[in-house]
Amino acid sequence: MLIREEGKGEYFKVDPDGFRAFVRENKPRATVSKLMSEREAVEKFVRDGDYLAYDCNYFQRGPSSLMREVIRQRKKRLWVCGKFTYVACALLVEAGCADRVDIGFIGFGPWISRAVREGRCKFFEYSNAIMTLRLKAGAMGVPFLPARSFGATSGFEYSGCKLVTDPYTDQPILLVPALNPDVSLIHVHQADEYGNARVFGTGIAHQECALASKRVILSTEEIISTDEIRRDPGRNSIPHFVVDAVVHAPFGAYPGTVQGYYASDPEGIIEAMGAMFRGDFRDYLQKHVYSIGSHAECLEKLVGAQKLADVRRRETIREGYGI
Amino acid sequence: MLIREEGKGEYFKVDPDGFRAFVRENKPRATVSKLMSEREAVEKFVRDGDYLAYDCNYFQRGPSSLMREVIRQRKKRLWVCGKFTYVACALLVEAGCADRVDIGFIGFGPWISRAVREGRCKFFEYSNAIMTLRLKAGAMGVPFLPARSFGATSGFEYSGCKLVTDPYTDQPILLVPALNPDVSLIHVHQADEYGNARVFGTGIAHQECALASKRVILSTEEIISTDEIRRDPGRNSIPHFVVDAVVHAPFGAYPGTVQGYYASDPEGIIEAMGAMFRGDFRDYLQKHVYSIGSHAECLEKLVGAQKLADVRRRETIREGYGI
Amino acid sequence: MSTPAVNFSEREFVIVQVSRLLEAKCIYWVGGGGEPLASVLLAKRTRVPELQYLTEDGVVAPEALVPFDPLMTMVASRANYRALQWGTMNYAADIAHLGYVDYGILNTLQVDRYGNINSTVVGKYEGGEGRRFGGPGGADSIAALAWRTILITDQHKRKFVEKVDFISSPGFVDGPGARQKRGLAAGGGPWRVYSPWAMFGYGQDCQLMLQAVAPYVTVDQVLDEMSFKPKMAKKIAPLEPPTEEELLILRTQIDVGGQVTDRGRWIELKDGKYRFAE
Amino acid sequence: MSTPAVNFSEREFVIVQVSRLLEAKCIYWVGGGGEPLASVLLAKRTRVPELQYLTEDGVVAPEALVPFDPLMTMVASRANYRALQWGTMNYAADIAHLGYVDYGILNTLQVDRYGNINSTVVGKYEGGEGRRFGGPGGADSIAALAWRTILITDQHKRKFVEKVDFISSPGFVDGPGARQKRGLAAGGGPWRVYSPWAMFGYGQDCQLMLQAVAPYVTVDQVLDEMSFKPKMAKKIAPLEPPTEEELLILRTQIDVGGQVTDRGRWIELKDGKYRFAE
Repeated sequence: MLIREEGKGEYFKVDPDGFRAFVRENKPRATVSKLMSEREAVEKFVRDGDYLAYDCNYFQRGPSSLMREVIRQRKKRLWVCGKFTYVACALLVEAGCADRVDIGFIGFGPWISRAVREGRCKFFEYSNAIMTLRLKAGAMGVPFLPARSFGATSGFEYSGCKLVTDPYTDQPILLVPALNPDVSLIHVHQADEYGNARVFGTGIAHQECALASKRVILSTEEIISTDEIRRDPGRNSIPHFVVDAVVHAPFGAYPGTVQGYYASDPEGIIEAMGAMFRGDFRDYLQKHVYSIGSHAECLEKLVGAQKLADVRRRETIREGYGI
Repeated sequence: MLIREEGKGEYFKVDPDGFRAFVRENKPRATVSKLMSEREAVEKFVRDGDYLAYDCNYFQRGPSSLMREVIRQRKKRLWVCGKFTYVACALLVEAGCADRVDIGFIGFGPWISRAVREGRCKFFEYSNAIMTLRLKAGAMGVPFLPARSFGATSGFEYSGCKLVTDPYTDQPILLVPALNPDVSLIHVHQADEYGNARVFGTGIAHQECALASKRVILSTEEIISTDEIRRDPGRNSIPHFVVDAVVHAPFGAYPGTVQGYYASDPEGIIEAMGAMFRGDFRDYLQKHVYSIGSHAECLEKLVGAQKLADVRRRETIREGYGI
Repeated sequence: MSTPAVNFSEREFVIVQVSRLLEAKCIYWVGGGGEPLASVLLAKRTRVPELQYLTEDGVVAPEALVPFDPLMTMVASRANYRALQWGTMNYAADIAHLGYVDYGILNTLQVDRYGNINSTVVGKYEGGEGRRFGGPGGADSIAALAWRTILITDQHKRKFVEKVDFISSPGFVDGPGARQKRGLAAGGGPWRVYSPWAMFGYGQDCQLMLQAVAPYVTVDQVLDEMSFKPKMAKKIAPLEPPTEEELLILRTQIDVGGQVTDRGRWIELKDGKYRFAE
Repeated sequence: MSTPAVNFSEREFVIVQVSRLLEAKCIYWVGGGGEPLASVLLAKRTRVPELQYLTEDGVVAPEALVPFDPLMTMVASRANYRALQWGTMNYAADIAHLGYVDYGILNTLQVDRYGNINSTVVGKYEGGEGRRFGGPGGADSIAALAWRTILITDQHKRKFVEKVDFISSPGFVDGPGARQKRGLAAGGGPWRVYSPWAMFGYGQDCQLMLQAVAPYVTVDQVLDEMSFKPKMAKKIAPLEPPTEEELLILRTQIDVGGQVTDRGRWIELKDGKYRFAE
């Protein structure tokens, strides 16, 4: 199984044994309540220099309130998993929180080239599915997984992937390096206080992200009882023992949607996208992050009861969302 | 990524490109009804010499009625995926249908050594999880997957696995060859006539098995409408386009259980296990397979309404089974 | 029931062209939004209601409720309504690895002679000097794993280039056999490129070939808006204009706000001929 | 509340011993049925109701409804009742790969000096001359991936052998470092072996070490039922007998039909001493 070619991109260290040792020492197996505020969760579990992943994005069932908290706490030198995303990476880089991004798809605009030229951020090239495959490798506790895509791209050269000879078919095959983020932020529909959680509808890689990460902060629309969790175990995709913090965050994906719960707020989305295309997030960050103390305050002062009722009302589809 | 050691066991050919070509030519994408009798399904889709997989086993949500039909049709030279199983492999080998078995766990007894000595069957050594990982590789369309078990066993030497040097950590790591069975038999709780299917409760590898196989025969407790399938898409784990035949088989796992639907029949289980430990399946096969024309006849003549009502009644747990 | 339209945009034209290719017996993997998804939704509402498609978030064959809120083409309840299955991104990739995706439908920034796709950078990659875009997203997997890809782009010199500045998603790379040498599956690759002015295919040599043009442009106009000279089919066919029925559905049901279609120039039918409106 | 039992079987003894080790702050992966599962269920019903375990079919932390029908220890509704999650076999393996499984509990046919487990063949493997058994099942994954394994077997010369005829599931293979050389994760490996007569641990040299014996046998009796001489702990401790309370729960709630426990010899308390019943 010879290595034929290797990307020259720096990649987050592959260390399955280190992950196991971390789990053994640090992850509580017992069912203990992990309910806490977003401030406490981010203070405790997001550290400067961390590799940070989030599931979905700022507009689609993403941990938007947690992202704003990360920015509010002015975390530094984050390395971010930038797949399937519109504005989240731009926000994190422009706010000075992130200086490395692995790209699947990120919302573009003048900010990227500027960040590169000014040396504020490095970008490494993958694709959406290759990034979720890296998380899957991380979630399986193995150092790599094979795939039959990406080998024929320019991105390969700027990635951590390798092209090897498959010992079974003697053909070239791509390997992707496992990704085990230091911390991940995941927004879910329902969780109990221990972190047993449910996501309804389609998803990007919530289970992979939760299993692969050393520390996991969940925000959840609803806190449900463990009794309810046990009533329908087939609905549960995240087990409590991988979770470190559970933040009760109704409308936590705002301005985005949570399938079956509420629609997106087009105004809020246009506001964020507009900032990105202008290449200037200062006003956006000031208004939505720095001048606000918490997600609850954001809902109260910026969004308002009327709009919250409106996004709920506009989400007319309930079928399949367990409600 | 040097090969350090290789098992010397024969293994079913790894050929992801061949699988793709087969799918392109042979799998119908359109939603066409695939409802048929077990006889027709097995006649059409199980061929002498096939690699055959089944999900679960003869006692636990397995395709027991389909297995009996395979034996009834006296299929020959099957190579069987023998994981997590009590009597199924014994039945298939002793009935003269199978001559190769990949072992995870199979119900043992005098029959195995006799079959080896008489040259009637070859056994190749894996473990349950390694066999389901092989199916997962097959279901991902890749030639192999890595794992951090099995390398330190004697079974490794009699398997198709390889120990290579991981190019990311420089440590030894096991590769398992992908398994793409020619045909698989899967028993599910609910399916529509096209093959969109639901399984409730825990499972072994129903989704992997369905995706990995060239031909798939589903038997199902219930036929439900596609409308119902579309009402709760998060419950569906098998998509129609991987399925070739849908057999309506209430009590299709008999004498086994289907979680949430009916309990096992301890008498039926003891009868089969007894035959295995005695090493003589002749009476069992005569009574349960050869003297009976169909699953419906089996239920009617051998099992009877009373016992069927009884196994249903004894399955008191409904929570979580979508009913 | 099939009245040639008298007035339509370039985007509407291309969406209609692609929608007419789509068949019930195939499975499509559709890039996230824009013209590809509009083409699929139009086909479902005109000719093939049973059409099945996947998107990156692992939705299988939904019966989407249009129109969508801005950007809400995935992980959103109207887009994923009444699917046969709700999966995840890795699940979509598995299905495609297995060969179940007949066609991928994509749009792009740049395409080259060998059908390679650039959605990463125009200009030099290193040093941040080029103009940077968002990356391949799901397109790399689609371009690698679907049996055939249908690409949609605009007809501009800067979009049809001899060699893309960066291969974000693979076409035929640099010729026959190149995909497999880089680890991709056998078979597969580019099949059609549609612009609002023309339709291209590929020859045995894996090179782009002009096959048809829109009724409001000439072959020379198309070639003028390319940075290289493509191969030419023996006979350049005309592309049929949209019908009023197709446009009505597209405008009133699918792209109500005009987010997708309301760009590019407008075409009108005047004196029996299609031409750009003034 | 803790009355030493006056009458119990060898199997009951060993199940009770193992059940007493189990803690709420750990996750256990339990082999399919038999003594391992009985030990876990007993611990849940005596000391640690919140005990969490997995089985091969991907069930996470069920609140099983005992007793079970024969063989119905997995993919069965009573065994999987009110779990925190229902998964699959590959899911269980993922959880274990990640290091979340503190202990695996297994039984076996044969164990050797280095804790290797044979459940495949007694005698020669090739040619079908040996007596063949069912294979590793899930035990290989458990033995490879749990941080520590607890093994249960009977005290017989043919079960404690210098070198197993076939390594179905790995112990320390042939000494320190051997697991990693064969692709297994760092750390992990055998921790305890329980027979109805004795408890063994392992030293730094990865070799089996006798640590404690049952009150109804002597050290010499134990050694007589081994094909090799194990290392000896400095002090051989006594194993505490079951209590009446433990046995009552085991007999009336868990193994009602005696399928698991009603094998092996019986022990009785007579004249203040435990001994084999006649």
